[in-house]
Amino acid sequence: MTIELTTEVPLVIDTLERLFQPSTIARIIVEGLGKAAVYFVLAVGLTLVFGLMGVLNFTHGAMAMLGAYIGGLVMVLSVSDGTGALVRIALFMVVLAVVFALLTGFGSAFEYSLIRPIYDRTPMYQILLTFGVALILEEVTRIVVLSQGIQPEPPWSGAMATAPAAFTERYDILGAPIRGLYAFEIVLGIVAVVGVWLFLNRTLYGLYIRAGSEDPEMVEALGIDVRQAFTIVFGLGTGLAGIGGVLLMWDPLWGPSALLAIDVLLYAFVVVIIGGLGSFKGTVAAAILVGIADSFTTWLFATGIVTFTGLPELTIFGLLVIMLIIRPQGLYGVEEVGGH
Amino acid sequence: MSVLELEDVHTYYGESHVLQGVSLDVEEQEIVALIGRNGVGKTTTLRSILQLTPPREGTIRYRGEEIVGKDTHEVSNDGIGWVPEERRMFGYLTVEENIRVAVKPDDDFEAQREYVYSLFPALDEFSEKEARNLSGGQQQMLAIARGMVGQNELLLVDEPSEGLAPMIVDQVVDALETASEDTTMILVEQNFPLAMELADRFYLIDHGTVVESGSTEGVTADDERIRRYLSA
Amino acid sequence: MLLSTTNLTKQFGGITAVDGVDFTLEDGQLCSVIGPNGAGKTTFFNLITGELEPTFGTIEFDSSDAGTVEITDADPATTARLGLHRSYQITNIFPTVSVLENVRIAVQAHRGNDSWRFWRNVNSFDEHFEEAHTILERIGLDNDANIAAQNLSHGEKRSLEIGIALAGDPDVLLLDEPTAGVSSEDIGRLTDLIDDVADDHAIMLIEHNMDIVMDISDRVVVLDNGELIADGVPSEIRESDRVQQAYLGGYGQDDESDEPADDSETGVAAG
Amino acid sequence: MSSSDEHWIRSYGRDQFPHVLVVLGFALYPILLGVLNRTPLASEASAFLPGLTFMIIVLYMGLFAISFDFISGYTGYLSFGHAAFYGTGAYFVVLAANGQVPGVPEGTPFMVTMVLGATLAFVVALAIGAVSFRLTGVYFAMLTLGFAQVMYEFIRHWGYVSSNPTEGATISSGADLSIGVPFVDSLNFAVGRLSGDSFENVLGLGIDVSATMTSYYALGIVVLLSYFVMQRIIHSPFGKVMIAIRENEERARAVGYNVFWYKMGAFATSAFFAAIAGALFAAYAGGASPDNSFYFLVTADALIMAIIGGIGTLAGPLFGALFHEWFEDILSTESDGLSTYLEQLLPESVLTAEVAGLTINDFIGTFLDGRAPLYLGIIFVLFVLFVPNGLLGSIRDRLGGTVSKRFPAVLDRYRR
Amino acid sequence: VTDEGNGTGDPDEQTIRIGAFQPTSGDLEYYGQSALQGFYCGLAYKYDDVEPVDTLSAGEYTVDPADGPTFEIILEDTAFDPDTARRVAEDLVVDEDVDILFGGTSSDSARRVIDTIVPETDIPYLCGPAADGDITVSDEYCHERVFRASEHTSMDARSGARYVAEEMDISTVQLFGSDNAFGRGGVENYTAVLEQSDDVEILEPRFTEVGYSEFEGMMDEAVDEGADAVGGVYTFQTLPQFIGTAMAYDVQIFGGFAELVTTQVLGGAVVEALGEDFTAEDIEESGLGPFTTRYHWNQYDNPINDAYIDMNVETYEQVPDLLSAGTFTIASALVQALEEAEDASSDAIIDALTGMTVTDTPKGENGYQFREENNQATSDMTVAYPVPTSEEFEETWDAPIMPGEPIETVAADEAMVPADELGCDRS
Ligand SMILES: Nc1ncnc2c1ncn2[C@@H]1O[C@H](COP(=O)(O)OP(=O)(O)OP(=O)(O)O)[C@@H](O)[C@H]1O
Ligand SMILES: Nc1ncnc2c1ncn2[C@@H]1O[C@H](COP(=O)(O)OP(=O)(O)OP(=O)(O)O)[C@@H](O)[C@H]1O
Ligand SMILES: CC(C)C[C@H](N)C(=O)O
Ligand SMILES: [Mg+2]
Ligand SMILES: [Mg+2]
Repeated sequence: MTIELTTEVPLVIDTLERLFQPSTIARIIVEGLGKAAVYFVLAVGLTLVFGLMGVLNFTHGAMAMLGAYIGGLVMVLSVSDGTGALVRIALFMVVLAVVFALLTGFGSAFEYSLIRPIYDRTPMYQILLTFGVALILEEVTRIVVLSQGIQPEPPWSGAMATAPAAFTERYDILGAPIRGLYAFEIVLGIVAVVGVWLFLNRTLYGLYIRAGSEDPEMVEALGIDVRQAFTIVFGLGTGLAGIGGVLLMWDPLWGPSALLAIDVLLYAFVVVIIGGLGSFKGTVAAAILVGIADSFTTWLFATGIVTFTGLPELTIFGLLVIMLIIRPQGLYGVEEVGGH
Repeated sequence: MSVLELEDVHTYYGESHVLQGVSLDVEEQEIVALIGRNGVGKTTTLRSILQLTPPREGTIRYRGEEIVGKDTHEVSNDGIGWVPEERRMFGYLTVEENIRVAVKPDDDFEAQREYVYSLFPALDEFSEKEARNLSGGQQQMLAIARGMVGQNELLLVDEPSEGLAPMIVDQVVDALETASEDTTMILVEQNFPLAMELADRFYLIDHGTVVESGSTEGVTADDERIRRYLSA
Repeated sequence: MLLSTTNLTKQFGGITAVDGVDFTLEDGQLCSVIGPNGAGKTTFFNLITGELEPTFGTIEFDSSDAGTVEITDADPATTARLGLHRSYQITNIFPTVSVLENVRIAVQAHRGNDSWRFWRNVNSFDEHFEEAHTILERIGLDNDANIAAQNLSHGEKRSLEIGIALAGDPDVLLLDEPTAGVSSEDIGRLTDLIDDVADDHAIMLIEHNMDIVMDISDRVVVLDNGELIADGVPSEIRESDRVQQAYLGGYGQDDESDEPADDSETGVAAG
Repeated sequence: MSSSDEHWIRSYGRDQFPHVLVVLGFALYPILLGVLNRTPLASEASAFLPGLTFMIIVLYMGLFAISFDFISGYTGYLSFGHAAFYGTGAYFVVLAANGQVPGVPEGTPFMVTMVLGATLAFVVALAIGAVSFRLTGVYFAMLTLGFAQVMYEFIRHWGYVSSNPTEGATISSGADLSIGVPFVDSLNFAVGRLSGDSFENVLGLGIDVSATMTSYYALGIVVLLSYFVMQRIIHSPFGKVMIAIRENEERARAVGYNVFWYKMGAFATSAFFAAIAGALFAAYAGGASPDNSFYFLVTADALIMAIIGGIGTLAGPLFGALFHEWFEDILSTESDGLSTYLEQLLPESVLTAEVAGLTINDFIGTFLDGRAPLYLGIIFVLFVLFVPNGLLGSIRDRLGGTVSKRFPAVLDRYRR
Repeated sequence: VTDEGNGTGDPDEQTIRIGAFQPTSGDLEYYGQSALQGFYCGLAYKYDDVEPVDTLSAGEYTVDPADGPTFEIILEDTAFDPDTARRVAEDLVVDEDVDILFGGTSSDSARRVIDTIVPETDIPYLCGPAADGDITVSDEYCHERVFRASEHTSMDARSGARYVAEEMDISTVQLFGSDNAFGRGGVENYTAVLEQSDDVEILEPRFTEVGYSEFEGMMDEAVDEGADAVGGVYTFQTLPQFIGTAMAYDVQIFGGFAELVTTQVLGGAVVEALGEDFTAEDIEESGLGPFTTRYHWNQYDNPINDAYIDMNVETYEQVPDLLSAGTFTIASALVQALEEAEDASSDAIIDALTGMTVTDTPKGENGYQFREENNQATSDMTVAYPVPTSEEFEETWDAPIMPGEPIETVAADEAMVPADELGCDRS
């Protein structure tokens, strides 16, 4: 195994020294929060659909992928060299809206036409159905993208190029050079948190869905159109996935790519599970946890203290395993939901 | 004009033909009891009215309007409420949330909640508790409460006294009687004397059809018509 | 002594569901446990069978094949194998397998290591099937042996509940409101069944149907707010004022005069 | 008592009858192919029937899918990390064949190393299960997935397996792995299309058995045996407890089953056979790589096969595998397929005819070649929607239904 | 192998069955296609009376020149997947019993085939365009029946490193590579050469997963340590992220110039950094390049190459690409071998190929020469800066950038791994 983690005492001390410099801390925290924001936006849609409805939605990643590509397309078509930063950001907002609308619609249609007929079956089948649809979405995307002479595998740099320079530049925070994009992501992340919180707490949908996932028949009998509620929430979940995708479009760590279909899915799952099924609080906390852990290991790797190349993957799944072992129901999950 | 009319209703579970032509009608303000042995189709009758298991044949008219083929939530919003057998709590929701789901969005939640707690003080005590952690009887109370806060004009009550201590049963009886002043009711009750005490009329169901019906005046279990079907 | 608890206590967060209960069950007794809703009856059962762990207190059990053992922290599987079997207040069966299999699997559980004989076909264990059928006859579900348990009506499920508990060949049988939702006429049959079982088993019975309680119990204990407030033969309990205002609320006093308690009344204040 | 003995023996016989048919079908298939190839239908055959090489994949992937179904379909605990056991088996035999496993001398018969590898997987499963069975539903699935992915990362970077671990390890040439009775050369048959044994004019019947056929039959035997062992267990009292756990774990506990150990037993057993499948694959393919053994998409394949075949029916996944590979074959150009067939069949004029700026050729190139995943996705969705109990499941339902029918409701635990 | 007629006699009546396996489907089909373009053109060039096969999808194709043997080419699709590659190669040998194997685009596939198939047969394997150095450098893989004309990563590295070390004034180099044989091998070679020049310091090389995207931290580290030049041994899956990040730093970026697809992506990264209408100067200032190229159409000026370019544009509507020269050459070498050999048996072909100097190649007459030791063909390499694609080639080279005029030609013997460093020696 190629973990060349030297354990000579001096090096360890040296490591700690480097870690506790303000610049390092600042970098890890700010970048961590930036990533956390992305993870949250990617995961929150899944929390609605999976956590509340109990539908493990395998198309989540594929939807984010669509969001990224659609967003990229609009940007590429509308942005030229001359376009100023503000215009680009404005356009970005428009794209957010457009993609959100598009995918919410698409998601609702998908739920209405394919998932609704099988709610009476075990959740197993919803998992499988979405899994199949995810396969289809990814393949079709690959075909289309390729037919446009764009490689589906490395991120689509054309789209990433439309980011305003201000975002790709790096600013000095406590001596740590930090990419401008992170600030933007953090802002959007906060907006997302607030938005979803309002939806869950100012409307009764959250409640209806939770009740519905336990006993839809009973909810219906109480005069609530639970099917419609599910359709709406599933649509929103998909729309949020789309927004996540758009967010990734400018992020040099991601970018529009067919790989999102799987990567986003795995990350979102892990965040939701670590947070605890159906817990909004949990998702926020988990996103931050994963984000910080990510930026920390990235730092470890960058400095060459750890040169094990599998680190990123290992980080997230290691985290998942450890979490589930020490706290089976996740950060904010209901005891019994997790285990006995 | 009668509130509800069932005409020759046939209902199936998959292939098993459970309701084999049930006909009955319910008048404004009255309490009608459905009695019969286990497994004869009482609950199924209620489920058929709610369109939870829509009849394959026959018509069900609510205030003159055909409701077969409607969605359950539409039927419910027409003003038909349900207190199911076996409680059907939302186990992972708190007592209060359970009530919240039952109260119509446009209704005054606070008021309704207070009404419930005045009916069953035990629930007030546990309002923040997840329903699955309530005792069986407490769950039964919650189930009945849910049925009462829905602004219903017709309430379908399935075995309300099940699992309740004698004193609580009295409370429930009072509650139902108060409710019945402005609500019509269909009552499924195994406790025969209780059923007779509460209801104005009864329908006796056997093998998915109505075999006897009439006023509950002075009817006892050893009444010949009844005994024939009830006693083993 | 067959089963005994000392200072048995269970707290859930704030409330104390079971509060320092000292209780002893003797061989062959049929002991009813009554009390208001939320008094702690089901919790008491859950503590005995190990579904819940007591906050304080100990439980001892004199098993027919293992002798006297402390089962305070034993898990449900263990208590079951020792001979403590229960039925549930809220129907709890194997929904999609046949009624027969529901009972057979419970029979198999107390047949030593049969369950680990993975190299033998189940069908070669005839005695399992015979015992299962006997029980189905006893609970009157023999005709439904092959339909999926979930398709039984509520009342039929209640009978199956008892069947599964019986199949474990219990030393002590704990029944949690077995008659809930059973039509009055079938209650007669069910009561006979319990009575009959009581001949060769010790039984603890949670029941809100006072006629049954007063009719078949050798002994009645009353729980209120988790405390054991009364313990005695039915007649004593019926008279006890404390029990009256805690629970019965007039049962057995005035209506005594009305009509003699006959079949027609079986089921007063029951559910 | 004899009467009912006969009864269950007869019923057992009835159980076996379909098996006999299936086994015959598999056994005769290569011969059928051989015959067809001498008829005018040859090109159709090679285009639309699964070739022998694909049938071999059906065998080991089928076994893997069966082992997956054994735990997931019967106890209701979805083992999303099942690939870990498949990989363990595969890597173990490869490393053993290269003499890289301490204590296992080079040249140890494959039959032995296979069982050793499976035993290792058994132990690993016990370790993983000990932690994971504290959880249920989705949490269990995710935890097992987590473990598998961690192992995957580990194996991808473990320099010991080969100079280039991301690419996996191959069996050094010369070490041909053979299936049969250990230490009895006459009863051992080397597998692999090139390194395998071939026999000309068998028993003077003029039948030639190619190395491919040898591999096919050799693997087939192992798969068959494994299947019967698992089938035996399912029909045993132990199997009934597995189903009881799936149905209502709480009540199973309450009637006296220490469910934890039953779950552990079932999990470890399924891991054992998953490893056997992995070992067969590695032996036949002459090596293994992280991506074709430990990766979670390998589990996904097993899942797809199980669903298509009918989860909760032990044999179903094998048919699922058959269906799956059949598709792969038709849609891939490997040893001819649909597109090759079309290109040969359709006249040049048609192929180059423009339809909306796209020639049929382009179309084939874009939408057929190597697009199996797309169509599998579609088929899969159709199955979930319209054949929820899978091929075998639906058939059994017609025949009055068995476990497959009862699988639904079970996974309700996945809701909370 | 030698089915009837092939044994001896006049080559003209013989049939040579060539089992080709290349990715002709999926995302990376372009690689297989450009490899095949080279091979088909190579065959066609050797005979005046045949055209290059123009369909590049799996199937059976026959090339039957009047004055040469009949070539039956059975082409199988690998979808760029090692397992599939192994399987189809096996099919070709077992079911189609071909006389020659040709293919292997991903180095993983090639190595898988060398590991599992080659030892079990005795037919020659014409490997290419798989570019991993080890295939012919390390004794793990090199084999007397495996021949490769295609240039490989060690050659990129050596010629690139040599230029960097000698021609550019840099003091400290940070090398990056993907964590697989391809990356590690390449980095080793850079290091080997750079170490020889004593005024260049080499930092501990860093390896990453394929597709890794977070190079910022590592670049910061490198710059802190004083790096003023970075080299990355990556395929197109990682290169854009790497270059994209590196260009933001004030360092010299060197490496190998890639084929069209990667260049498109790389071009994307350049556009991202420099904007739509950038100039050659912009690129040079941004520190991008110079890169070494194994072959690009505009790097060589000779009749064969000209004819080749015309033929390629004629048939496939694009200029020949990086990977095509090697496969052109291997085809040309095969024909040459068949002409020289007295029969078409494997052994004869192998004998003829061993140590052969290939006459007709895109790099000019006798441009490639097989080394006895490892059956790797040596050839010149060039070094060039990327420049915006000129109008002339807009139609036939569909990427924003292309290699400019070669600023240096590295002679074959300079570019190759020295004999004494070879892992294997078959001579
Ligand atoms: N989901 C179901 N699927 C198939 N059969 C069912 C189902 N539910 C009930 N049945 C059958 O339908 C018949 C009537 O059931 P129903 O629940 O209406 O009886 P009931 O009169 O309410 O009895 P109880 O007093 O025990 O509740 C019973 O024989 C039962 O077995
Ligand atoms: N798991 C739990 N968590 C929290 N509180 C609980 C839990 N189980 C029971 N309780 C509380 O403990 C008290 C006793 O409950 P228990 O179920 O024992 O009552 P009971 O005597 O069975 O009543 P009933 O006759 O209505 O079934 C109740 O107030 C109940 O709310
Ligand atoms: C509390 C709810 C979120 C539980 C829900 N059944 C779930 O999917 O997990
Ligand atoms: Mg009922
Ligand atoms: Mg109780």
